[in-house]
Amino acid sequence: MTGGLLFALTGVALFASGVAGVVLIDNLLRRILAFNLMGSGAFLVLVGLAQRNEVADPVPQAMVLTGIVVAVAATALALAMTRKYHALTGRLELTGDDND
Amino acid sequence: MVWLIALPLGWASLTVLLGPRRGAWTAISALTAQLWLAFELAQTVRATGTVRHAVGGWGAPLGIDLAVDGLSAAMLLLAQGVALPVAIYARAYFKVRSGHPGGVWFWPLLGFLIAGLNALFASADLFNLYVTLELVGLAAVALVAAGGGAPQVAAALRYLFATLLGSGAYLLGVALIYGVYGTVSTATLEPLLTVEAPRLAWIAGLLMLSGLMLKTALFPFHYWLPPAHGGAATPVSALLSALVVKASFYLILRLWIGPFAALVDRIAWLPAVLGATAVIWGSWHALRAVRLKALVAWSTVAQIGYLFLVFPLLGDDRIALHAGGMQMVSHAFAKAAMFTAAGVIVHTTGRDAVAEVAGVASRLPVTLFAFGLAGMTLMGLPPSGGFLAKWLLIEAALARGRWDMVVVVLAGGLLAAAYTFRVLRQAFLLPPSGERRRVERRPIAVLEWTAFVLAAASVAMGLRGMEIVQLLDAGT
Amino acid sequence: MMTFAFDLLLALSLLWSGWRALTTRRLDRAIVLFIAFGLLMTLAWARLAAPDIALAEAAIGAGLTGALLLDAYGAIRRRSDRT
Amino acid sequence: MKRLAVTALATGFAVVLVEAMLNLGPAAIDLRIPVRENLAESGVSHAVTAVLLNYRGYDTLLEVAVLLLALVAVLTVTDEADVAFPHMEHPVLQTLARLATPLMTVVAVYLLWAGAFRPGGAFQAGSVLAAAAVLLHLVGLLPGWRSPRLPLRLGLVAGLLTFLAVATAMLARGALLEYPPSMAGGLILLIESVLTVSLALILAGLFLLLSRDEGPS
Repeated sequence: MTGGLLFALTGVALFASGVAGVVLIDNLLRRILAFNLMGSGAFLVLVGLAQRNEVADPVPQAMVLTGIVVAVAATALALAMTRKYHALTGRLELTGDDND
Repeated sequence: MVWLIALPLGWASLTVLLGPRRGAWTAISALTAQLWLAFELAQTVRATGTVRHAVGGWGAPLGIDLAVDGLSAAMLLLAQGVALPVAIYARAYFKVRSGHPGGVWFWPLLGFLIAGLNALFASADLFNLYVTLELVGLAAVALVAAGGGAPQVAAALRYLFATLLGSGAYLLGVALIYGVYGTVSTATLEPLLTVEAPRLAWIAGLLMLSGLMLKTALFPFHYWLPPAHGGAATPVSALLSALVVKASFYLILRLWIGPFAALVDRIAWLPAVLGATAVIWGSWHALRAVRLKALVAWSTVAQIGYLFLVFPLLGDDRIALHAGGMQMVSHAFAKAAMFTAAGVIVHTTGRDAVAEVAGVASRLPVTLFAFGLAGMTLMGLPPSGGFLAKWLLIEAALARGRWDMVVVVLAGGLLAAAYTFRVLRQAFLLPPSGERRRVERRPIAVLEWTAFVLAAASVAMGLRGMEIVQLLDAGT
Repeated sequence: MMTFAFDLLLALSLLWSGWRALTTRRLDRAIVLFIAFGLLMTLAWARLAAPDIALAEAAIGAGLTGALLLDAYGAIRRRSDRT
Repeated sequence: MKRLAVTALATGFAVVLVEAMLNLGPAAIDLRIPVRENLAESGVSHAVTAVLLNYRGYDTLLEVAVLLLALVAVLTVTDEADVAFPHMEHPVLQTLARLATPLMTVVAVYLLWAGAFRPGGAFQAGSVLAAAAVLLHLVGLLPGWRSPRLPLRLGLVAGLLTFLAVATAMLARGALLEYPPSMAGGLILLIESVLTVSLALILAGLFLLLSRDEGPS
């Protein structure tokens, strides 16, 4: 097995645990962590799988750079809303009753 | 075509520069220009077929290609056509509510949303589509959160995690596709993705499609939609229900008939079953909703269901595709009209409740007329666009002997009639409660008439159905 | 062989730190673990011959995201303490 | 119950995916070849920068829009909050931060310049500058942001507007973002320089806006 493929497989595991985390975890801060794990997993798959023959490929590398920036943008927005929610309600978990 | 993307990016930045609560006229004039551009583009596509643009001059697979065929052109026209009246509505809406926190940065957020939508409809590159999806998703979430209260922020958080989960699945799918084929250009991929594709390509397809279904709020992924669409400021609700969910549906359809066509045949029943369930489940909740805007939001869940009925019916005769296109267009106008009309009623009565509608017909005849016209489209009464959409859907179902789907379409129409009349009955037949009169505010003509224009457009789509069908067929 | 053993170790530490960041009981520890995860990701990018991503991951993925998370955690704890 | 189901699903999904990955043949298309062949015309000699700002520059344009959008979104959400007071005023740390800032600025300029032919570029340079600003804030030398005023807003949008202006100016003779090979290097450097400033402001802004929402503590 090559290093590229190994990291791609690691990425799959990270993505799966990230998704499970986003679905299962109620604490919003931790859910943001899970989202970031999920993103990192997808990035590792993108570069690792493309480089499974151990030759660097600049195209997925550039895509991941774009992806990292998008992820931090999403994280910042998520944190801003989490902080606002905590300021308004004093809670860090979404409850069922704000559903209509 | 390029200007449809560059222009909104430009005015979005410009309105950031102008500062808080400013930029309404910049946005409205730019949107007018965009509507004209989209119209010109649709004419070109109808006359000469698909319009392509190789960004950077490289061409796929090295560069990113834009491609606008009939379906894309129709969506672009739809996006500008809904956005312009909603923008005019929003200017008046936030002017009366000068303290509304959603109005502070509304214009730049709107600009980025429209830029993202237009870029999405024009793109022919899977990774580029991911970036546009994020642009649309984050802008939509921010618009919901801008409402400021705890329910809005909670709804926006729910929406954010749903949309991030959806685009995350989509991104992993793109990563796998790049791993398997070494390209993300849809045109390059189409001949490569055959029935003999490796298993990884199938998984990629499933991941991308299910991520997008989550973003489209297909049952059972609809949980985030009613609070987000029902709780946001009215212009935002209208944009989200009319355009944002359509964007991810458009992408599903695009991938389904494009690169993944060879892979998805065997699973076409699945989205249709979920769609049928959504029609019933959404309508049922709309019938029982207490808040007026929640009723309209649940109706969106139901109407999205119709869209997914087309998948097992897609074929060479293209009737199902026409049905899907018509349903997207007519529902977009009808739902924008319904939300904007509901917004007028909420503004005038001061309360967001179905029961408060009692007796407002005499005060707000235009608005109620708009609400009724929009309801007509949702029910599928002739000559509205919704009628044509449902007619085409039934025709496609009958051509394949799918009586079960005919039943779903008809039942959905009846349920839509039931929840629309639930509102109209209150408005026309019941006397207003005395206590309410005190909070009543004067109706604003701009708000009423923009709602009416949107509703009229949703009906007119039925009268101009031939042109739309021709446009959908262009460039194939 | 040596490099593959190193890669394997790195992959395992990535999985472990990621997993612990989601499951550890205390939130502050979870965030610190997440920052450690980001630094390990930097190493992984270096191993994947992607120095550009390694730089961005260190600065944005671990650095800025970590700072944002810690700051949010601090603000939330202070607010909870006040009330 | 839900926990068990989700965990089982996620594990099953990972297993299927890993199995499929292990049985994967070579890719049909290898973009490394065209990337290399066109490098001479791209205006830069570092392949990742060529992809990021030339071949797939359109992605980057939209990505800058996402960042600016995120900043506006954060502004929207944290509206009407108080300005955060510096957390600590430790003289030693302040001196260290004062020393670190020019150093980080030099690093950022180097990264920006290096991006043309080796790892580096606007995003890395911008984030180093942003990190410097965050550091100054943490030691109490830089206050959190109020609603940004015009000069600051100009700095925030300059990157996207410059990028957009260059991209659309190219329409006069060809496609969006189609740089003439002779000018490509210069145009990319221009875009990257303005982007560095704007990205630094946006990334720092994300932090400085968020850290203000708590009032006096």
